[in-house]
Amino acid sequence: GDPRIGIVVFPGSLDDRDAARAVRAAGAQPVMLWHKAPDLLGVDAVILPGGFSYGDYLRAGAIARFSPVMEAVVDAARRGMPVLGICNGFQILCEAHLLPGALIRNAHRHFRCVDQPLRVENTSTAWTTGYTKGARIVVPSKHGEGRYVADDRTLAELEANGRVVVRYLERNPNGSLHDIAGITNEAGNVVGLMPHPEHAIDTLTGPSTDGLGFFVSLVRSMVPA
Amino acid sequence: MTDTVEQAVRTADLALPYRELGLTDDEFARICDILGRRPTSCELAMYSVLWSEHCSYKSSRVHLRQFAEKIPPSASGILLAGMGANAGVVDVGDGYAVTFKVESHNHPSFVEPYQGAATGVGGIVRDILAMGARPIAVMDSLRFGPLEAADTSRVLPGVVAGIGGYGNCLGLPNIGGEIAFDSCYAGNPLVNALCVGVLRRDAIQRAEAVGPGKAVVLFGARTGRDGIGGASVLASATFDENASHRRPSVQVGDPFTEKLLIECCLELFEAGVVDGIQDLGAAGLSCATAELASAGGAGMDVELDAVPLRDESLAPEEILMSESQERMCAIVKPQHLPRFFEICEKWDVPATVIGQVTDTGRLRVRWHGELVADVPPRSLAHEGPVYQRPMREPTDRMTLRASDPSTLPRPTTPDELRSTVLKLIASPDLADKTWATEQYDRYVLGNTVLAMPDDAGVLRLADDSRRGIALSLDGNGRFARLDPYLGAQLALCEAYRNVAVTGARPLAVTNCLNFGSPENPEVMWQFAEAVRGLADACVALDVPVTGGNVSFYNQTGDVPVHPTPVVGVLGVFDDVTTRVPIGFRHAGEVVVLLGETREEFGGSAWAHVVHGHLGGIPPRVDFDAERSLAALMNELSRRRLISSAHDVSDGGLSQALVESCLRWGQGVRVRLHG
Amino acid sequence: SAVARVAVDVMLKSEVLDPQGQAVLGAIKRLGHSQVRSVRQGKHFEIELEGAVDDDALALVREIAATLLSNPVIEDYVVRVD
Amino acid sequence: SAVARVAVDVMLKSEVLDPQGQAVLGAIKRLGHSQVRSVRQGKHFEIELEGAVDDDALALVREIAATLLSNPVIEDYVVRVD
Repeated sequence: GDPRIGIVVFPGSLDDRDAARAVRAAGAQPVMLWHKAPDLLGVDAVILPGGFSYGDYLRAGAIARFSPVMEAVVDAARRGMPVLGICNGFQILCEAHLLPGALIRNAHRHFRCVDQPLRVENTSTAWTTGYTKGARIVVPSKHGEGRYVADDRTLAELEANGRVVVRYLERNPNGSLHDIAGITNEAGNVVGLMPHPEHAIDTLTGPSTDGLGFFVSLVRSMVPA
Repeated sequence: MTDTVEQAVRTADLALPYRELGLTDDEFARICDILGRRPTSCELAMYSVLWSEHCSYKSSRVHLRQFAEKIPPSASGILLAGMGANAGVVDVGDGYAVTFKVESHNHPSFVEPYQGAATGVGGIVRDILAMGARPIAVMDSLRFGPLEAADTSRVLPGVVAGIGGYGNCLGLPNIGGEIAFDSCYAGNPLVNALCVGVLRRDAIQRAEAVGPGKAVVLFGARTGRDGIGGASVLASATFDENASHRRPSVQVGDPFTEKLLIECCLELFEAGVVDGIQDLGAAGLSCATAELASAGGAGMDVELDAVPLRDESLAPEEILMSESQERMCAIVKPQHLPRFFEICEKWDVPATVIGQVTDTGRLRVRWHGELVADVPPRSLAHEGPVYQRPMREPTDRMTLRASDPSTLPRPTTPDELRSTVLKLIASPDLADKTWATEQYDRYVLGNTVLAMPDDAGVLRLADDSRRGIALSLDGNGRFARLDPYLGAQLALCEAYRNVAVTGARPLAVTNCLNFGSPENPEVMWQFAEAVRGLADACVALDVPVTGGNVSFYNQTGDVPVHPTPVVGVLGVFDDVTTRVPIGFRHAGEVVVLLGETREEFGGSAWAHVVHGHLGGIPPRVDFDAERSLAALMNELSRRRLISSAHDVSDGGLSQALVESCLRWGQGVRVRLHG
Repeated sequence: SAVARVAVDVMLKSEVLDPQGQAVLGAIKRLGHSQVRSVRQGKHFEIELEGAVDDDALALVREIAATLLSNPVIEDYVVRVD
Repeated sequence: SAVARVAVDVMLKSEVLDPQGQAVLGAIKRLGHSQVRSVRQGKHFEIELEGAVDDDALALVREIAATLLSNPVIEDYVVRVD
């Protein structure tokens, strides 16, 4: 049948329904995973959606990282399961050390919601095979703590190994180093990005359909050619 | 030493600080009549806040009746719940109903801008939730003192950050509103927040307690000393030893807890375990229990000891008065309690049975086993004092109207016209507001079709349906200052037109009336005229009022703010893909001006910005023209004959053309005939 | 020249709701540290001034703390020399 | 039973840009206090535990500070007995 993609729901998750809509639009079946259970219900991939998982108190994603479901997500990620962290999800992946660096308060100290131009720079991750390298896409970006920072060694490693998946174009919305909007781990199965591809799947309700590629790429890699 | 009912009978002539709590001698005498004795300190606290202007509408009720008396023809077909409910409910077809309301949080936003605005959003969202609806969007109408005033740089960023901070964390898209500036709002910011929710038309929840034996359940956040105001005077009046540190504190919001409360309530409604529900807003627990018991025509016994507290030192009066946020009160059949608690447990929402519905027709409150309140709930919630306040036309009305703006020097040369246009678009009211609106999440929930800077916020109601709704929130101070009757009508026309311009059919109205002190006869005259104007206009445009809010005492010393009616209009789309945005998109498109242009500068942005003038009479209202324009726009959009449209209001044609160019960076060439 | 280092801690007033502290306490309890009774979260400032840590410097920091670093409506502050 | 009160200050590592601290410094300078050289803003936690302030209590707070209250990638922490 269709691939089953898990969507983790924390108490403060907000874009979980949006992620489910995008998964359905890509032809897969969304499976909502409640944060209190350490069980991924046999899904083929997992999405950590946007939102304020625990009201983003202390640090965005700092508390969600310790919820039972994250133990299962970290194990699955280590075994190669595709994991996509969107906005708050990216923050949680960094807090859980599945991805290097950290997301901190925007340099201009405000929450900002804009239609953000990005360049897709790595098209070999589980979530980006559907894009052409160097493609310019426009996807909503909405967050208050999205400034990506890491030490020089990590930045150099990310750049050298092409692990920057998407980079901000034209206007850097938060002060991220190297205009980094999204990165992947060495194996290419775990991707985290601050912009929201699930909000760019239908021109009636979004700036473009440029975000569909993240979900279609995953589905295509699941369904035998 | 607690002041019990028994104590009240024994010490009949104990002096109570009722004046400090805002009650007049007559009001206090009437309370003694109702009870047949002096009130206990808890009863006095409850009457003082439930009979306040804010809760009882005592100065406005006689005028607000017009909304129920002058009923537009379409009302019976679409109104599923009207004025009395927390928020009106409108049938929008396909089995969907929509509830929407705008409320003010002006005074708290001056004291603590961030928390005042944040708790304003939280409060209106709970009103919508209490109707049984899923909140789906918010809007905000804000008014501040002059942009360059020192205090504005304190209030403005705090309010915008509070609305964004709370709304974004709740996961509710902000789809529109307005920001305006005027010296009269210095010291009196107006923060009006609107929320809209959607529900199945057969799933409306009632705010009533019916059926003796049912449980009264308080759930949500714990109760603290938030926003207690007068009651702490009472608490110290009962000679409590550590009364010294009892300072009334600001209401502080926790959006994360409210998000849990929303999801929890919706699951409780779905499970059918809620027989009645009321949110805890102004006057907290005392208002919720009184309204539930009064609406249900039943009685209620409440045990204050059962209320989960954040601070164990709270006195009974303070527990009844506390305005701690993110709390709801539900009426639950005993056999449904296990399932009720199970759902609350899932969402980590504390829930406690604090009482029972009875058939005594009395609201009885116990503390440490003693009866501290025994009152008829109707006298608290629905039979407060009603005043026919004296009214007098403002003395400056004639001189103001005589100061005719048409004599003001106008631009005659191209350069003068050019500099006038530049001056207008740079003025605070008309300048671009992206710096504020991009602090709000417009995308969450994925159903936002149009938002700022479009004329109305437009939402798709569900993934599998093309039905959509449009909302616009508009107000004006200058027109209403010149003529409150016409000003209120112009506010409605602007919101009505903003909705129609997107192609939606305007359906219903909510309003928030911001005025000075009702004890000022001139303000009371302005208020009565504004209500009369709005009620007449609703009939003329055939859009019923479903509910609203009155905010009095917006003044500095005895100088009131401009009379500021803020009006929200809800419209509906049969097919939301026919919506029409603003903005010139493609070169070669023809620009058509619809409607008649008249020489009308009274209260205009031009007179205000260029000449600092406020005088004359506001523009004429033509309801037939508004209705035919709306019908025309509806048909043009359904036939997809136009690519964009924009209403002409503040700043006139010049501002409309500039905004249409700036939206997508296009230019325009205009020939002005004659 | 000497550099004075002064710290300011700004906390919510005790009766004001502290959602952050509650969220952190909840997480600590879920990690099994049941002996933790309460957590309050506020802001910590480290200020460096020219010159020695004398009364003037402390008075200046106190003024800054009262007007800029804390919101007197809902917060209290404490000044400490590091 | 005795209650131990322990404070934890969490600050951004010095090499990480601290716009909040810079915004506060800018405001202080505009108020004319030129002798203030730098301001850094972080988080202050006040934790209450059952029992006395002994090595175990301090070790527990240190573990909580390292795993939950601070993110070692970007922040340092200091534990202080109040």
